[in-house]
Amino acid sequence: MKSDDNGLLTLDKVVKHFDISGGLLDQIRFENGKLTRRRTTVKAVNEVSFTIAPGETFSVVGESGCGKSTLARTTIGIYPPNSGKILYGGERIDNKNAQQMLPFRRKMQMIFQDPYASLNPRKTVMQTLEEPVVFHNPTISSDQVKERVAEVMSQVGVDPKWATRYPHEFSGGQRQRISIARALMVDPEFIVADEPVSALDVSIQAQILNLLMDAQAQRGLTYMFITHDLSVVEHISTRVAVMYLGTLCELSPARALFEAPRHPYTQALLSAIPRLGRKKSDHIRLKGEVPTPINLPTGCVFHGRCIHANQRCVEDPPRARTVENKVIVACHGVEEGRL
Amino acid sequence: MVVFIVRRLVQAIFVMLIISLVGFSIKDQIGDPVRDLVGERVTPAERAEIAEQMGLNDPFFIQYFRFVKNAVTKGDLGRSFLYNKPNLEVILGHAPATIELVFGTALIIIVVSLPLGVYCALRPKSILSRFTMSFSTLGVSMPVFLTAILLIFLFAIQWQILPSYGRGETVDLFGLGWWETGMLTIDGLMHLILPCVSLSTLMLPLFIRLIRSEMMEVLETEYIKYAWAKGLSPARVWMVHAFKNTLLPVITVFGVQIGIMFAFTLLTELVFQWPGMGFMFLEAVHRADISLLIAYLVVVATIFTFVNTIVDILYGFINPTVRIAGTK
Amino acid sequence: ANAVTLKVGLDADPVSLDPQVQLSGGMLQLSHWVFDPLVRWTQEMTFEPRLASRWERLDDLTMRFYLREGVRFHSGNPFTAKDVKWSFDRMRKSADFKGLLEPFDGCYIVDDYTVDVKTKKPYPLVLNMATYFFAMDSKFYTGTDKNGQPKDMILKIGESFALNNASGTGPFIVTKRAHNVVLEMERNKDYWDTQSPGNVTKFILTPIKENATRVAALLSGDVDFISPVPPQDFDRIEKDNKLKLVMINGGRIITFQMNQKRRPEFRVKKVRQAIVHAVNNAGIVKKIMKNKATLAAQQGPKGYAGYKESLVPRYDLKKAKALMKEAGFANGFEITMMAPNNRYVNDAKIAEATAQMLGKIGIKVNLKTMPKAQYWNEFDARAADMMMIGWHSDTEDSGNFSEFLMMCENKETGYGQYNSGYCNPDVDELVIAAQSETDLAKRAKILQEVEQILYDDAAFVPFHWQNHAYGAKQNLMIKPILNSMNFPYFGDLVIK
Amino acid sequence: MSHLLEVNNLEVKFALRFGDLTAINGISFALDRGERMGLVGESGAGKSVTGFAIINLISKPGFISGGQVMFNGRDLTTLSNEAMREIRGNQISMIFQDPMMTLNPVLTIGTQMVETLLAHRGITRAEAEAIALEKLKKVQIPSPEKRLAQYPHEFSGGMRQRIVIAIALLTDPEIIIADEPTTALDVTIQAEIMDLLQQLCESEHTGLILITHDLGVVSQVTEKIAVMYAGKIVETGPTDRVVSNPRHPYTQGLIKALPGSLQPGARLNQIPGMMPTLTDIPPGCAFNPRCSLCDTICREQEPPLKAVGDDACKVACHMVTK
Amino acid sequence: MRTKFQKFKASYFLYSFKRDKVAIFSFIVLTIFLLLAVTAPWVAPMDPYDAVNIDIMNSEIPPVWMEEGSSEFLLGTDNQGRDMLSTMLYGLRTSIVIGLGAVALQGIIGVIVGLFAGYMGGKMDAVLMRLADIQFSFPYLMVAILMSAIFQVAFGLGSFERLAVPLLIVIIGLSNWPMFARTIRASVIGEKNKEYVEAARVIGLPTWTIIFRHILPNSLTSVMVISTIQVANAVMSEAALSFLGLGMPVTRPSLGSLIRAGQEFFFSGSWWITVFPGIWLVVFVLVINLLGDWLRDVLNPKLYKG
Ligand SMILES: Nc1ncnc2c1ncn2[C@@H]1O[C@H](COP(=O)(O)OP(=O)(O)OP(=O)(O)O)[C@@H](O)[C@H]1O
Ligand SMILES: Nc1ncnc2c1ncn2[C@@H]1O[C@H](COP(=O)(O)OP(=O)(O)OP(=O)(O)O)[C@@H](O)[C@H]1O
Ligand SMILES: [Mg+2]
Ligand SMILES: [Mg+2]
Repeated sequence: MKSDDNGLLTLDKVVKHFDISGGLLDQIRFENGKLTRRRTTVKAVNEVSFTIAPGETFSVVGESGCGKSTLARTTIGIYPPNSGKILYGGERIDNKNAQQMLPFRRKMQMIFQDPYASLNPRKTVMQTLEEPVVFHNPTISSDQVKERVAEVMSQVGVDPKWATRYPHEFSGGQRQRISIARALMVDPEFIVADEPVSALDVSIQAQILNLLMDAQAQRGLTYMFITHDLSVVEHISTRVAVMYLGTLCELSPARALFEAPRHPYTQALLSAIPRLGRKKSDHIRLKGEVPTPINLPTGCVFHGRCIHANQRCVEDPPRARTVENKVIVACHGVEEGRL
Repeated sequence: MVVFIVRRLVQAIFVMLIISLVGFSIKDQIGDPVRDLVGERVTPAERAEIAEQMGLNDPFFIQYFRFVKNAVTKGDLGRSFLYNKPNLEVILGHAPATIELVFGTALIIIVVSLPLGVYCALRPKSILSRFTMSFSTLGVSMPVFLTAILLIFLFAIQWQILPSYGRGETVDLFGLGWWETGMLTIDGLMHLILPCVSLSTLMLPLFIRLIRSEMMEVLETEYIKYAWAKGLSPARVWMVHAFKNTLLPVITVFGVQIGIMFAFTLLTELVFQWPGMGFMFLEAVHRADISLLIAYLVVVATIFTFVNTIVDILYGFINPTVRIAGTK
Repeated sequence: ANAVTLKVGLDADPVSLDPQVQLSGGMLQLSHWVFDPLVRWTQEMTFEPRLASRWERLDDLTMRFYLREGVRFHSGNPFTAKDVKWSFDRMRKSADFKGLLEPFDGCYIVDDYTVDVKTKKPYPLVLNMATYFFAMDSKFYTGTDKNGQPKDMILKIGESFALNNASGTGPFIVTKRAHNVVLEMERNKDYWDTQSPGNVTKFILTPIKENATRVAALLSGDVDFISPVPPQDFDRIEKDNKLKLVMINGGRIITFQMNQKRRPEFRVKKVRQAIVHAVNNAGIVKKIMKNKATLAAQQGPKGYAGYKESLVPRYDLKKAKALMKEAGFANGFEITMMAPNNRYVNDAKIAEATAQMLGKIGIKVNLKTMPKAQYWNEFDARAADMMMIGWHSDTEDSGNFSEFLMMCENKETGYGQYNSGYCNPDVDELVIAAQSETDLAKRAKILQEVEQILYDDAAFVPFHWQNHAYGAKQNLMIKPILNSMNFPYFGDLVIK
Repeated sequence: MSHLLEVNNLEVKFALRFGDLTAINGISFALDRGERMGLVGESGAGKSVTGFAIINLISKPGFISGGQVMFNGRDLTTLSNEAMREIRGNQISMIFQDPMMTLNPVLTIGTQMVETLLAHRGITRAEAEAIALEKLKKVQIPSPEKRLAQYPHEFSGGMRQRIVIAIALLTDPEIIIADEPTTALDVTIQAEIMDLLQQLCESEHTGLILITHDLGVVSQVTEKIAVMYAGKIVETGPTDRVVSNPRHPYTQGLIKALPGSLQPGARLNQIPGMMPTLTDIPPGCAFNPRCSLCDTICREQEPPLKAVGDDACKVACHMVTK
Repeated sequence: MRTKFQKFKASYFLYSFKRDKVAIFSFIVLTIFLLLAVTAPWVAPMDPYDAVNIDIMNSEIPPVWMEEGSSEFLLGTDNQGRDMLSTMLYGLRTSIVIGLGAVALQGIIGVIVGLFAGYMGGKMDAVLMRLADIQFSFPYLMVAILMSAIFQVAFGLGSFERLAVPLLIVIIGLSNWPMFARTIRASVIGEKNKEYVEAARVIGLPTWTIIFRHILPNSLTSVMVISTIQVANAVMSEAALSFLGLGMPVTRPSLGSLIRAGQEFFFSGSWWITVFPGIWLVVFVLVINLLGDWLRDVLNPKLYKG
């Protein structure tokens, strides 16, 4: 993976676990007549590696709770990874302190899912938008700031006259535009968008997606796009990573993935997309229930629900391999040629 | 469950150590217990001797260590200067009075606040609800001691229908020998009325409000709407679906409020000359009975841990989603 | 006889059942109910024979007491001279009584019903002291208790036999005691004093600390008798036709002392005089004490040897201001003042009023009141410039006041133990002279001279002598059983 | 005129601080026995309110201000509360959006199932439990016997939604109203639940009103569809027809806005602007400010919902002619 | 534009305010109370703290409408001869100062502790909250009694009268802070996971800025609501402490110590010494509570639990 030197952003075996066991006293359990100390960790992201090339739209899909948001937050540096490396432009950023991170903060930005929670309700649009600029350019004059705010606002399609309004005066779609404007304020290169359209209606969703695509075209942005909506993924991505229980199952160029999904989970996922006019219930039925990321299954994390699973899948975790032109799959079945 | 209780115990011990340490560190500030033991004629030299005998002159840490050692090894919390008995015995002797007071008050609170609170939530616009709510605001705004004085004035002095002070006739409960109860005699019960009522005036409004607002909130939830959509009768929706969920926060608050109630028994006990622990505490402060004070603080900490544990267990009973072993 | 129950509400209950463990009003009250002294005070301040049926002075140093025969203790043991001597000897071991018994040489058994009490020097107050000689049941208190401690041990803290068990000859037998909660007693059926009209068969004492609650208890009929009655409630009780209020003059003087060591200003006599002139103690008696206290200008009340008729209160604000000016403090100064808030009747209120009165002559007072448990510590430390102290002479004699309050403080002799800051060698000399003066007239003269000096010197700020106030239901014949020592003799109480 | 359910000119208002707000503005549709109908539209269009209005259970400041809901020949809007209780959960069941919120957290699912039966059938507890078990099996809950004694939090979201469906089926209702039953669930689970619902309705011959904003879901499950916009139905007809040949500009916009229908990477067809808040709906056609075909008549006159062409399709648009 | 928003906000506030007669009434009464407290030295007939004005001979004069009343003393005098009306005005002033001061202190401690516990989480949170629990599970009155016993001795006598007000503020403030800490913590935990906070972190803003500029303003609503309730509580606490003899010195009475002092005279017929300050206090606390209720409804109906 390291070889991909022209990558903008590289994740190398990134692991993120959350310790939710609380204080020492909460960890103590009484088992078999013995007091034992047990830590409970949520294994949200497990050894995920990939490289995002400049200018691409890299999507991450997967079911709820599979670690998409955690991956996004780890990438952008909100959570420090437990292990693994994150490189931006060839420079390692996961071990930098807040001060050293500052230059990267200007290059990497994030857009969030919930248009209602992602803006500070007590700040006007102006205050929200000028904060990143002023913070990163302390010397800038206030006129320049205003100018820049107005410029970005009109770019995202919000009337600059509304700068003095508070978020609650805007609709969800407008708020999402303002969120995007905030991310664009520092003129970043790379934007992580965590389900930016999931909370919006179809008609608004189209507006926002268009806006994101326009911005990309104008500024040459690179996106890491998180979503569970596969039709959106299909529409905007260049490459897609499919996650299941914190593990990467498949990483392929979008077209390849939608045309010929390789991993059994990807296949199931794609077959379940409700599409206009598709009448019959011809989707692949998965068995069993989704396991919790607290007690990860042994072997392949998907084996419990996979109809193709065999003994090897139960015991041995599959490794991600490139199977053909840029298609990376982590599945014994694919590797063995069973599928 | 076992772990839960063990954890609580560890916490309690921790709290007690801190509290007794605090107690010891302030002991010299409260006053000189020797002064209270002797007449005014006794010379300073003799007082010094008595203090020496009592071990009051030892360094702070030696005294503290001795206290902790005795407490741990013998369950001995020292000896009260004022009552001239082991502290634990003194406290246990006063505990029934306070417990019965708190119990009586809690009973009043439960019996009155549940129906009223629920009613106010279901019929927020009715006259009775409005009246209850206004009255309850007045209740919270009235200092306990003022209520108590008024009650005494009206019921004991003007109308002379209820006794004004003390516990009245008490009998030995179950032949335990140390629990003198006033709850089994008519006279004892009569004596309970005024103190309990005055104590409850403070908490009652709070609970009526709490129950009301919780119930109203619960009534807005999806699952209540769903219950209606299932075609259940109002009685079932209100009493089974809504009420049980209302109880959860109420129980937690109840646990906290019991603690606060203890603080207010102090005032009530003072006004009604109720021979309970609060009264004893004040007496101990005024008479500089430091030993008893520290023991009292330790015991109170224990009681709180106990009450909170019970409340938590109870909470777990009603709320299936709470694993008792987990964090709150 | 019919069962007659007496319910009494007092501000505190006795700390112990051991009459010798503490010298305090409460303990002495109990002693009079459960035990009997050799002699006791009457209302007229004369001596009444109790266990001693008569007495005679044998010489300057010896007094002989003839004891009553046929008296039995509650335990059934007969009362003899041995018990008197035993009790006397035990009392000398008590920290509280030790000082009081200092002048005595010892108690000697003459025969089963006769004892001689000897003093070291000629001592004029033997009979006064005999009111403290309560007889304890020597046999009952001999041996060791279940904890292996000697039963006669006097213990201030810790379990002693005498703490919880009592056997005296008195009119009441203790049946139940829960300290600070209740003390129950029953009539001693075999009480020796068959002359006593008392008809109370059951006597229940509840301590009710809060003044208002205590009064409320009487008003609501929950108790039959209360003491003390706070002055503000006198009216109400008097007006209530089911109740009555009885006042008895008492001998406790209430004063403020001015600390000359802390405040140079107080060393100026004119300043002290100004203060005394500024304090309207008549107003305090009238308003705060509701006229139920005796206005004072000296230490000992009327009837005491040192009482001097001519010493009258001198409230005069104008003069006070003039004195301040003369002393060079026209602009006043600031002082601290402390008083207890649960020791004397209306102590805190008196202090507050005083502080305000001093304010009028430019002395700004920082007042702090506190419970007595803290107050005595502060007093020992002489922590404020003016401190309140009340004193009741336990020998019912004038000299005692000066010895404790006005003589120069001396750690060794113990004189001036409660003097916070006045010292006049002339006074010391005179008081000591009075101690060994057996010529009572001469002695009175000396003591009056002392009062005069103190008066002229404005050595302290006098207020009043506290009265004892009792409230009771109409059917309680309490008047005859009360006295200025505040020992209600409930054994003799008649309830109609 | 023997529809199972017939909604005529239904109007729902909310009494708010600043006056009444009309959430549903005269909608009409009908549902036959065993028919599955979809109600789609943007958020706030009034879909849920319509659902609740049918069982006369609109939350507080809301009330039905006009129209009828005829069910089996009775007008539900005029029924007393008691009479209505007989119908709710019995003849008409409802499935709510969020399976995490609809089950009471402090009661076992057994209790919550049995009580529904006991409220409507004069049967014993044991009989009720037997029926509950049967229905749990039907929705494919494994080992249902054990499950009855468990609390909702012990189930995953998908299972909870299945339990809610089981509860809806308990009394063999004639109509199930499902208000966004899968929005909170993952695609794989959503597909299963939808399958299940469709099968059950088919096998029991139960009517279904499926409320959703996902055209894809509707097109798979329902036979008939009604598109709502700002409290009104703007287009209705057989699902196939509406999906394949939408006539109302709004429906067209909705379908075109779906990313799946286009070449990847191409600009999506967006409907400009957003749905007006119900307090200030523009005069004339509510959609006019966003409509590319808009004409003066659209700004002045409200278009009626009228049949277009041969079939059962109805459209409310001045610009759609035959 | 900004003023427009303010107008909107004001109008919303005003709107619900105007509709609520109780709120209007309470507000007016509270304003009067506050005005009286501020202007006490000018409106009070006499200065009850100045010894020159007090004469023991004037004690216990009944209110003017009673037989023995004197026109000099409208509401009568107390047992020291102070004019009741003036004393109540000054007492109110003292009570208000203590109430506001104590709440300010509680608020500062509670908010800081709550912010840190909530934002930092983990060990810091556990330790701070355990501390709050200990304090909370301990009857505050007891804490206050112990603390005032210590303070009174520690600071010596001369300064007590001067220090009494700050002392009481500290005592009540210290014994009641967990209320704030808990509320703030709960609200911070709610806020900190909101995405706008993460957005601030992505920008790179320092923790301090995030806590104080972003989270705190959004948690202040809850603070406002409990503040009113706590002011009422603090006034009552002070009264309770005074009732136990641990409050303001007798020469500078607060409402609580006035009631306490008057209580003894209640049964003896001088009812006005306790009844007037009693009504005064109850009305004052009542209007605060009523306003608090109103504020709670307006700002957030789901606040205030335990
Ligand atoms: N701060 C946290 N502390 C503890 N556990 C967490 C935390 N954040 C996420 N998790 C857990 O990590 C797992 C992955 O969560 P994540 O939010 O990354 O999922 P997701 O794929 O974004 O899901 P969704 O589609 O619902 O947004 C979940 O089980 C979640 O409970
Ligand atoms: N309780 C209420 N109080 C006031 N207005 C309400 C209430 N409930 C609904 N409304 C109004 O009714 C309108 C329709 O709401 P409804 O819930 O039916 O929308 P919906 O189509 O179901 O949207 P969603 O897809 O978000 O569920 C909304 O615009 C809303 O403003
Ligand atoms: Mg997510
Ligand atoms: Mg809806």
